[in-house]
Amino acid sequence: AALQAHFDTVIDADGKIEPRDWMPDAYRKTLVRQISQHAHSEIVGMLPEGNWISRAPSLKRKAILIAKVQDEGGHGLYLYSAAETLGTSRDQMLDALHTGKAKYSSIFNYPTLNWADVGVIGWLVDGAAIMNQIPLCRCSYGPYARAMIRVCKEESFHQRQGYEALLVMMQGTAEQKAMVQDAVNRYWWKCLAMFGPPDADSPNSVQGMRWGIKRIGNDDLRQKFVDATVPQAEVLGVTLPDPDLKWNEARGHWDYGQIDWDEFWATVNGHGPMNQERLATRVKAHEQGAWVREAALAHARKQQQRQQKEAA
Amino acid sequence: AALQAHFDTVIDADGKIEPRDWMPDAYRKTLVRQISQHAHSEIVGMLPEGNWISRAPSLKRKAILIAKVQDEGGHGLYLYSAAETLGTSRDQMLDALHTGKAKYSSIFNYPTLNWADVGVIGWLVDGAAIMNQIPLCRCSYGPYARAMIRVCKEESFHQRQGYEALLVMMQGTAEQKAMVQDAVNRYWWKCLAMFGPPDADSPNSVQGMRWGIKRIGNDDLRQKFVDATVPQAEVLGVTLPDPDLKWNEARGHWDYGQIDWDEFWATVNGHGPMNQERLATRVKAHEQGAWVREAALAHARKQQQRQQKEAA
Amino acid sequence: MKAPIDYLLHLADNALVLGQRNAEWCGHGPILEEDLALANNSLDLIGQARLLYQHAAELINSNASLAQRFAHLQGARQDGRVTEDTLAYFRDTAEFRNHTLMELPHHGPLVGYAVSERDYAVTIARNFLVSALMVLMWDSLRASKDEQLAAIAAKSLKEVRYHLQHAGDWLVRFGDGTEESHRRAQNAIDLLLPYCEAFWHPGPAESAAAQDGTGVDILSLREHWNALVNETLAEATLTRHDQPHPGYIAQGHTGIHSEHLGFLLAEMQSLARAHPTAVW
Amino acid sequence: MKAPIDYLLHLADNALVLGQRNAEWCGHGPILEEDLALANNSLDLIGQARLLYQHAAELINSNASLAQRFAHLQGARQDGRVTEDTLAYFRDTAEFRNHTLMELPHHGPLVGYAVSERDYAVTIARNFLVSALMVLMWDSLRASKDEQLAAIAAKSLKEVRYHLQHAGDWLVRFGDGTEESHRRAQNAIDLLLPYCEAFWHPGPAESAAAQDGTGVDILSLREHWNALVNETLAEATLTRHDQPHPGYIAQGHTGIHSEHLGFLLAEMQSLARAHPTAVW
Repeated sequence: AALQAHFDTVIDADGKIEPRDWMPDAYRKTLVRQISQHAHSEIVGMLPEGNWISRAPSLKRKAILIAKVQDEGGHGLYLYSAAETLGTSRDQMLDALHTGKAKYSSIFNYPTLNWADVGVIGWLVDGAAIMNQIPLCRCSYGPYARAMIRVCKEESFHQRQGYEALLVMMQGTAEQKAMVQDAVNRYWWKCLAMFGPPDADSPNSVQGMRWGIKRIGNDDLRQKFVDATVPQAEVLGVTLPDPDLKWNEARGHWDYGQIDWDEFWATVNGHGPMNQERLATRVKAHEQGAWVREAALAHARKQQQRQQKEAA
Repeated sequence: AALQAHFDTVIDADGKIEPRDWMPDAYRKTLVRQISQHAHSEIVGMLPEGNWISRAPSLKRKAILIAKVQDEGGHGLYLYSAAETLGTSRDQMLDALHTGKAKYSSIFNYPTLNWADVGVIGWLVDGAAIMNQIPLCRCSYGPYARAMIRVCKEESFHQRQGYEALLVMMQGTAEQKAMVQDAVNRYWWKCLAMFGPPDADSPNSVQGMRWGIKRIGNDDLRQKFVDATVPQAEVLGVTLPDPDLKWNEARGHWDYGQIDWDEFWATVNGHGPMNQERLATRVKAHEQGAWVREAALAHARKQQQRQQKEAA
Repeated sequence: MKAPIDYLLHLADNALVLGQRNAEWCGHGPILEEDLALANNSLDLIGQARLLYQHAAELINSNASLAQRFAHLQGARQDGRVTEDTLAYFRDTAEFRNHTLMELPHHGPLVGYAVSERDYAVTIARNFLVSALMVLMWDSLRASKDEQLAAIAAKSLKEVRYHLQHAGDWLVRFGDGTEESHRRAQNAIDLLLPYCEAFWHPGPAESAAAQDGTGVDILSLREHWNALVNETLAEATLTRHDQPHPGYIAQGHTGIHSEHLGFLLAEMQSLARAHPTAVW
Repeated sequence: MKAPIDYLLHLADNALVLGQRNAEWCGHGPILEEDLALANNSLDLIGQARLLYQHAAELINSNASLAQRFAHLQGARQDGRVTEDTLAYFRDTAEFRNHTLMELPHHGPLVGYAVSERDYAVTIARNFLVSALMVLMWDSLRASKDEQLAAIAAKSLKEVRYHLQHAGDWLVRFGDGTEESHRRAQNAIDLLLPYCEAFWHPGPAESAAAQDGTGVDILSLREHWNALVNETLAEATLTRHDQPHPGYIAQGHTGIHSEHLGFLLAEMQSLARAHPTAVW
C-alpha cells in the first residue's frame, strides 16, 4: 500500500517510474503489451517498405530506403530492450507475435503496390504514428519515454523524407503523379483508422490516461492529423479521397467522412489483405534463422569452456 | 553363336534389331548408354532455354519457346522409352544421371546470357545436333532409329525457327545485333566441339561403326557443319569468331582454326561453368517432386484396392 | 458488337499471368510428364491471351477515345498502332486486371519479396479452381454478342476442359494419396479458396459486359462452380473451410493487386521494356 | 589522372551488385541484429558504388569518345549528361563488370530460374571472401594516381574493415558452432572459393589500371588474401578444398556472367527502365 501510494505520487507529479521501482502488475502488463506491440510494429513494418528496396528507382532513393528500414529495425531493438526492463524477454515477446497472441499495427497488413507507397508511408503512416507517439515521450515509464524521444526524432526525419520524395514525383511525369495519387487513395482512410476507434468505443483509454501512458484521446489526435495533413496535400497537389472533407469555420477544424470501422476490425482480427503473409514471413525468417542463433550460442559456449580450461 | 551370326547378318544387311531380338551384351550396353545420354541431354537441355521463357520479349516468341522446350521434354520421354526397351528403367537412368555416372551433352554446361542465346541454340546447337543425329535415323536398333526420325524432324523445325528469330533480330536495333553477335561468339567453338574429339582420339567410334550405331566420323560431321553454317552466317550478317576460317578451294571445304580441347575436356569432366548448377537443378527437381510421385503411387494403390474389394 | 475493353483485358490478363506462372515449372517439374503438361497448359493460356489482346488492340486502334486512353503505352507499337505486346509488356501493375489468384507464387502465404520453394500442390489447386471457373465462363461466352470473343471462347473451352481434368485428377491423387500430399493439398485449398471469393464480386467492366450481353453474369455460375469444386474436393477427401468471413476480398480484377504481381511483371517485361522499339 | 572507365565500373558494379544482394535479407534475417548489420553493409556498398559511378559519369561526360561509347544509354540523364543512375539502371547484363561471385544468389548452385530458400552461410562466406579482398584493394588504392579514386578508397577501407570483421566473426561461429552450421559454412566455402579464382585473372581494364598506377596489381595481393582467408578458416575449423583444377574461371569482370545477374538486374532496373525520363 505504501508502494502503491508512492507510485501514485510519482504518477500524479508527472514523474518517471524506473525499472527498479515498484509498480502495479496491471501497469507493468499494460506497458509490456503496448511497448512490445510497438516493437512488433516496427519489425513487421520493415516488410512493406523492404518490398521496394530491390526496385528503388535511383541509387539515392535506394540508400535512403535501406537506411529508413534499418532505422525501423533499430527502433524495434530498443523498444524490445525497453520492454525487457519490465521483465519480459525478447524471445517471449517474439513468441507472442509469432503465435498471434501479440498484435502489431494493422496498417502493415496492406500491400505496397507502387513506389509512391514508400513515400506515402513516410508522409502519412509515419505522420500518423508520430501524432500517436509524441505524447508517449512524456509517458510515465522512463525507459519507454526515453526510447520514444529517439524514435520520434527519427520518425520525423522519415516523414520529411517521404514527403520530399512525393514532392519530386508530383513534379514529374503523368505516370509518377498517378502513382502518388493511387498510393494516397489506398492509404488515406487506413491512416485515419490508425488512431484507433472513437474514444467512446475505446475501453483501454481511461486507465491509460490515469497512468500517464496515454495522454490524448483518439479522436483529438485524429483531428490533429487531418488538420495538419490537408494543407500538406494541397501543396503536394494530391486529392484526399474523401468527398466530405471540408473546412468547418465554426469548429476551426477540417470535417471528414465516415471511417469504415468494419474493414478496420476485420483487418485487426486477421482478415486483412496481408495479415497471413506478414506474419508467416516473420515466422519463416525466425524459423529459418534458428540454426544461425544456435550456432552463435554453441560457439559462445565452446569459447567459454576453452577460457575456463585456460584459466584452470 | 547362331544368335550372334544372325545378329551379324542383320547388321551387315543394314537391317533392324528389335527389342525381342537377341543382341550382344556390349551392343545393348552401348545403346543404353548412348540413348540415355541423349535423353538426359534433352532434359538438361530444357534448362538453358527454359531460363528465358519468363523473359521472352514478345508473346509470340514466348509461345514458340515454350513449345520448343516442351518438344525437348517430349524427345526425352520417347528416348527414355526407347532405352527402356533394352531393359533399363527410367528410374535407373535418372539415378545414373543424378549421381553423375551418366553424361549429357556438354554444350548445356554453358549459361544462356541474353535472349539471342535462344536463337543461337536453335540455329547452331540444334544444327550441330541434327548433323550428329541424322545418321542415327538409320541406326541398327529399331526403336532408337524410329525415335530419331521424329526427333530430327522436330529439331529441323526448331533450327529453322531459331535462325528465323536471329534474322529478325539482325534487322533490328544495334543492341539486338550486338546480342546476336555476342551469343554467336560464345557458342561457336562449343558447337564445333559438340562433334566430339578428332576421330584419331575417339575410342568408341570403330565398334560403333561396325554395329551401325555410328555411321559417320566426328571430323567429317564437323566439316559438314562448318560448310553448311558459314553461308548461313553470311546471310545473317554475323561474324564467326575464328580468324582462321577461310574457303579452301583445293579441299572444297572451309578451313577452320584449332578447337580448345582442354576447355572441352575440362567441361566434360565436370569443371565447366555450369556443370554443378545444371545437375543440382535436376536433382533438386527430382527430390522435391518425390512427394508428388509417391502420392500418385499411393492413390493408384488405393484405387486398385477399392476395385479389388468391389470385385470381391 | 464488342465487349468492353477492360473486360477483354481482364480475361487476357487472367490467361497471361497464370500462363506465366505455370511456365515457371518448365524444367523443374516433379516428373517429366508434368513438365510437359504444365508447359501445355501455359501454351494454351498464352495462346488465349494473345487472341484476347489482339482483339483488344484492334478495338483500341479503331476507337479514338480508347486510343487516347492507351496513348501512354508507347512500346511494341506497329506503325503507331497498339499490338498484343504493347498491352502485355508495357502496362504497369495497376493497369493489369487479372484476379489476384492468378499472380500468387507457387508457395504458401508470404510477402512479395520473400523467397520459398515451389509447392506443386499450390499449382494444382489453383489450376483446378481456375479451370473450374473458366470451363463455365468460356461455355457461357460462346454466346457472347461479341462474335470474336464468342469464337475465342469456343476454342478456349476445349483447352480448359482438359486443364480441369488434369488438375482435378491430380488434386484427387494428392488429397487421397499420402499423408504429406493430403496436407499439402489441404493447405493449398485453404490458402486459395478465399481468393476465389473475388470471382463473385465483379468489377465495373464485368458488370457492364454482363449487362450488354458481351460478357457473363458471373454470379449465375456460382452454384455450378461450387458443385464442380465440391465434387472433386469430396473425391479428394479434402475439406472446404471457406466460411464467408467479413474480411478482405481480393481486388486484382479492379487493379489493386497483391505484392506479387509487380515482381512477376518486372521479370516478364524486363527485356521488352529495355528495348521498347525493337521488333522480335 | 583518371582510372580507366572499365576499371571504375568494375569496382562500382562489384559494390552495387553485392549491395543489392545483401539488401535482400532486409526483413528476413535470422536475428534482428543481423538484419541491421546486413542493411548497414548494403548501405556502405551502395554508397561506394554511388561515388564510383559519379566519378565514372564525370569521366564519360568530359570525354568525347567515352560519351560516344555510352551514347546508347539514354535513361536517367540530366541535361543530356550521364548520371550515376544512367550507369546503374540502364546498362545490360553484358555491360556489367562485376565479379560473378557478387551476383550469385544466397543459396547453393542452381540455374538462373530455379528458386530456393536463402542460406545465411552463403551470405556470410561471400561477404568474408569479398571483404578480405576489398580490404587489401582499398588499402592499395589509397595510393592510386587517380586522386578521386584514392579518396574513395580511403573512405571505403574503413567500411570494409568492419565488414570483414563482421563476416569473419560469423564464419568462425558457423564453422566452430553446431554440426549444421559447420556443414553449411563448409558447403558455402566450397561453392564460392572457385569463383574467387577470377580475382587473380584480371581483365584488360584491371591490367591497364595496374600499369598506369591508377589501379592495383591484384596478383600482388594474392598471398596476403590467402593468409587472411586461411587464418579465419583455420579458426573456424573449415577446410580449403580449392585445389586448382583446369576448369572454368568465372569471367563476370569481363562481361560474361552467370545466369543470375540477368534476373537481379531485371528486378533492380524494372522501375527505372519503365520510366526512363523520370526524376526521382
